[in-house]
Amino acid sequence: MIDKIKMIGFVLVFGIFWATALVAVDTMTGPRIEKYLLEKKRKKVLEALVIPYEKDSVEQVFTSNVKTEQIDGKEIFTAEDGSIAFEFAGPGSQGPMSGVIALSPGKDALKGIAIITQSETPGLGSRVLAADNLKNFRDKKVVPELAVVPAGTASAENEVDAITGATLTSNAIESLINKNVKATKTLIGQ
Amino acid sequence: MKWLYNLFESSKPHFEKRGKLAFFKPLFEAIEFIFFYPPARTVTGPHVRDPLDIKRYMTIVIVALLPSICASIYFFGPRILLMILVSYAVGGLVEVLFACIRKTEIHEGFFVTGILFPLILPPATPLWVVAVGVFFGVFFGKEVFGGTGHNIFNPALVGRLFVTIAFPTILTTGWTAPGAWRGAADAVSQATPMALAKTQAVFTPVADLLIGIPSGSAGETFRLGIIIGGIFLMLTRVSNWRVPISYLASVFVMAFVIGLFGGIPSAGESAAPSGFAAAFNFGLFNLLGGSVLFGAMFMACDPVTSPFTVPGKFIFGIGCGVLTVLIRVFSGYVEGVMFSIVIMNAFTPLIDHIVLSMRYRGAEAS
Amino acid sequence: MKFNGGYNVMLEGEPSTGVAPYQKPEALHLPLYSDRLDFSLLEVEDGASVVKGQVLARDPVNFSVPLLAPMAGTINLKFAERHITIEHLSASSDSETAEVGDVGDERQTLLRLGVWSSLARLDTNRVPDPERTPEALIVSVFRFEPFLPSPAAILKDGAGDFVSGLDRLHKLFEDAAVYLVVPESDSELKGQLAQAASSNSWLNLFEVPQTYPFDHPAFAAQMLKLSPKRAWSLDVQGVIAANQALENNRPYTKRMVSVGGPQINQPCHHHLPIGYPLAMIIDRQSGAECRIVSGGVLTGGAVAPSQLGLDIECQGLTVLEELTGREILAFVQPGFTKQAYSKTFASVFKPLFKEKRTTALGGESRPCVFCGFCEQACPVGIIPHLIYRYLDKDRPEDAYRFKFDKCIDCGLCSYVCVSKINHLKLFRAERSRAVTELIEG
Amino acid sequence: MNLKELFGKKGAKTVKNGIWREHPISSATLGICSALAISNKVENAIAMSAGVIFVLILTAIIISLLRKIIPSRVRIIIYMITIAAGVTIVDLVLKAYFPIISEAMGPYVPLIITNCIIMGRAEAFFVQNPTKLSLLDALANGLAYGYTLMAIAIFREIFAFGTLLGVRVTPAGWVDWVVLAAPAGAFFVLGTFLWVTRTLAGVEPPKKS
Repeated sequence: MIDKIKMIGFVLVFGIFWATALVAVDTMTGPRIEKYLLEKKRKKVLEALVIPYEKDSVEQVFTSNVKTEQIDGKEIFTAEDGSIAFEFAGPGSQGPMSGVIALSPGKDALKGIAIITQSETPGLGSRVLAADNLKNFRDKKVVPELAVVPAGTASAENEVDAITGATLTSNAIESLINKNVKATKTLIGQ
Repeated sequence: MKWLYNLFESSKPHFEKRGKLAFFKPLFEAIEFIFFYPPARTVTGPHVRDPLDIKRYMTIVIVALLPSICASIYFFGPRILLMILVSYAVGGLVEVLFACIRKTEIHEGFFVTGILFPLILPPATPLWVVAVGVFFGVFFGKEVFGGTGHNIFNPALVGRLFVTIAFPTILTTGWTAPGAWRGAADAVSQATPMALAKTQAVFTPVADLLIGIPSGSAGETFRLGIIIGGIFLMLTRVSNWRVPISYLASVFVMAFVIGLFGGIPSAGESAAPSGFAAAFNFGLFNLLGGSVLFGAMFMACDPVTSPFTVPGKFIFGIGCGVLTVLIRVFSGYVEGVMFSIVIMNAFTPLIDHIVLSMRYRGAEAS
Repeated sequence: MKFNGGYNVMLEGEPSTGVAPYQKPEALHLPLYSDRLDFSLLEVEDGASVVKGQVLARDPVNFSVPLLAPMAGTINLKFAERHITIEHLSASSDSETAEVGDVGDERQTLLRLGVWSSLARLDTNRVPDPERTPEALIVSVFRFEPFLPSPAAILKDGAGDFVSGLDRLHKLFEDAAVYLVVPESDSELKGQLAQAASSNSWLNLFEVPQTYPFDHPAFAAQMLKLSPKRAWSLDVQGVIAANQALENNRPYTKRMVSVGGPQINQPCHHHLPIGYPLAMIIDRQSGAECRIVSGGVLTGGAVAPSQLGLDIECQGLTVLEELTGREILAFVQPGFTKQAYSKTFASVFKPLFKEKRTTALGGESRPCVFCGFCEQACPVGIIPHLIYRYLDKDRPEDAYRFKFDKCIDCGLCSYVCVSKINHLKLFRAERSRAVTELIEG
Repeated sequence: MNLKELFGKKGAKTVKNGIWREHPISSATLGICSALAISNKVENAIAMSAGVIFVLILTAIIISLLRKIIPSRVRIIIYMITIAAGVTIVDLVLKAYFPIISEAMGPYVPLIITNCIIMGRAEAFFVQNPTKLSLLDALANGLAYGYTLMAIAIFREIFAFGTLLGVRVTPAGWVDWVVLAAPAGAFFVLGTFLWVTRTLAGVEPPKKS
């Protein structure tokens, strides 16, 4: 009996000691972690809205250029020129994908896209989502729909060139954009 | 041939136990025995033996591949010859090194791997990728398992799989149009029939597929030649007909069923064609398009990596066929032959085990 | 009945059914050993004179079966190791045969006159116990393995003896059923046998395709679902000898022996006494190095150079040339002259022909590649390469789990093997181990 | 310099065993999971090794100090608490100060808890030996884990990204071996590593029953 009490007592003391230590570490690191996560999201929003920022000036650029509002629990970021940005998530070709889509003030064309997470085939599908390639999506019409067409054949205002060998990822991002743009437009009543 | 014989005889002492080159004895013997058979006799009964040996057995496979090899050179230029050369050189090096270190004979299985590997690559594959792939295939696909006869996966497919996931860009863009090497200065890249069907719902006509007009892996485009070679292999009993036939039949049936239920990819807004005729065409396209024929005739039926029991062979073939169509229709990849065969290779011991335990159910250990 | 597998090895030099004239030898050299027997108990002394049918030695392990003197003469034990030589042979008539003791029961007669040692138990292939009785007796009337004596040659003028011999054995073995293994094709002989079978309910014909090894008694026992423990086999000569022993008290000392193979000038049958000098019957074509195989070329054993005369169990001799040369690029030659199990040689375009074979292994030993030829050729439907793998790993219990006990040692799996694996050798070693264990345990 | 002079006879043996003869990865096949996942970049490998070494040392100190008063029935729980706390600290610190590395390592930092090397050494060594020896053992095993991870990571980073610690080391026209960036590629590298080190160290393969 005494053994058992000793045992429980030891575990208790031991646990409390570590719990205290962990709380201390958490208090020390917590604010930094939160700040980092917020900054990361803001960076992506700025990227999608094509607003330039410096490494150290994310917070300042964001607060001075972007207004955040909540519509039905979804965050809509509005830039000064009237263009809006919103987060999206959905299935890619190999796994889930998430990011930020920005629409032009007229809400009929893409302003830009930024990817937060993706799991496309490295070197293949992921090339579609590389920042350089995402530039090709800028200013493309989403009315009636954005279309990804075989490489070298884009001509109309709503067409984007696909990357050879990565057609499936291109198709996935195309349908994600169209779906999310439509949903958001209904949400904001346009 | 007398001079050659004398040459071998005179250089033999160097490779004996005390000789300077004793390490390379397996290589020397392999080369010698290619030209002059070892004077091996039977010791106990049976006192006479069938004249077929592994060397000829493997040679027959290469003979069956000749139409495909010739067609690939015709379509894609002498570059293919270089690819074959690199494949043999690098793969042979691995094989010889292992044999020398292990002090065993050099086994003939590599003759087939070395020629199969370049034939399942896109024709514009850089030579160094061929070298990396065949090195990997022979090393990890065969030698680490203990060499010919002990491997679980088809070495050529292991190599192909490795380069596919290692160099996806190269391996998915190396499709040059057949015959283009003679005209344009730069080889023209062209989407394969399977990619066209999956992304744009464009189905290449059957006649084109048979002759080899659309692009594809080096050895898979001239499908008439593959059919001839495959039938030759089955007739000579080197490949067991059960695997290729059940594979091809199940691909057709599976694609037909999927076609009947409207699984045919469609371009843009227009609804997918449906109905009996469309399903039949979809089945036929799946049977001939891509590398199903090549895979069924030359890769799946590899006796070492497919089940040895008769029902097992059917199960294996049907498994390959079903997986191939499922991967083609429902996955992110346009072609599923390679994956399906490798997956079924992994199931081979299990299939054999189940078939045997059912066949010998009542049997008790004595 | 369905027959799977089997294959006829097409070897040049099949013995004709004619019997070569008998030439009187200088001396007889009787080996004291044979495939199954070992006559370690000598009953004669050096220099003694013997009469025909006298017991020279006995095998103490196998129920004291005797080695009988085929002719009268003088014994010389020193002429050759493990041989009894009979010199100064005198032409003897039947009246001069050894004295017959009291005529015991018929089994003792068969034992004493040297017939019993021709019987074999199907499960162990050993000489059966004279105290026991089989449920069935299987007699194979045809042999497809190259080259064993053709029953047609033996039965040319002994068909009557054969049928009455069967009748006597049937009665001796307390109404045991007798099965005759005969080929499917019709022949005069088969007609006679069918007639005998129709009038005797105990006599059954078992028809098989004319393919090796469907003539094997153990195969017949399996197909007929007879217990191999209770079935015995006897060859055609043994049946005739049994009849003559029981009817005329004649000792079984002369055999019909076939001599064939690519190296023999005139392949034919010989009717010879045991111990007949081998040198006198092997009429070779050339001086090339040769191997003499006793029994069929698939299952028989090579005759040692030290063996001088016919041993007691020898049925046929096949002479093969030993391989000496080295073939150049054999694996890419079309192969119009090579008979093969697979269809990988151009000879498939030619009608069947008999090939002049040597003892060539035909390739190099390699690991199994699971080509499946052994399974296709196997007549009893087992998977030889699987069983080989287990036996090679010294796991016999697994081999028996996959029906190794059905194997009849026909040797076809080893014959067709692409990787030149000798399954037969390992299978036989395991079987003899199992038999020894059975007897000792 | 001599190991024996430095650490004494027992200490030298402990260090040698940990670093080479009883190498935790190649001889005991422990810690494979993280070795496969976190060896794609040298940067990550360093962070992971540092994390593991930190937790190992922490565990070694605490367990060996308390080894005489830990009730044997709850010792596993005690190990767990110690390891888990150490890992949480590492995780939080990484998240706060090295967020990019933390993201690259994903769930594998919390999974250090299940790294069998730590648990294994705690049970096999720390709980039975004085603090000084335990510290040496922890260091040796941590180093062994670290250099293995580094060796694999150097190979993988060069081939899979063409860089070393983020600096481009490959010639122009280099094509990345994408497969080596994925855990599947790590299997091949780790397998070959095990094969080579086991052959060199003379580790016998387990006998078949």
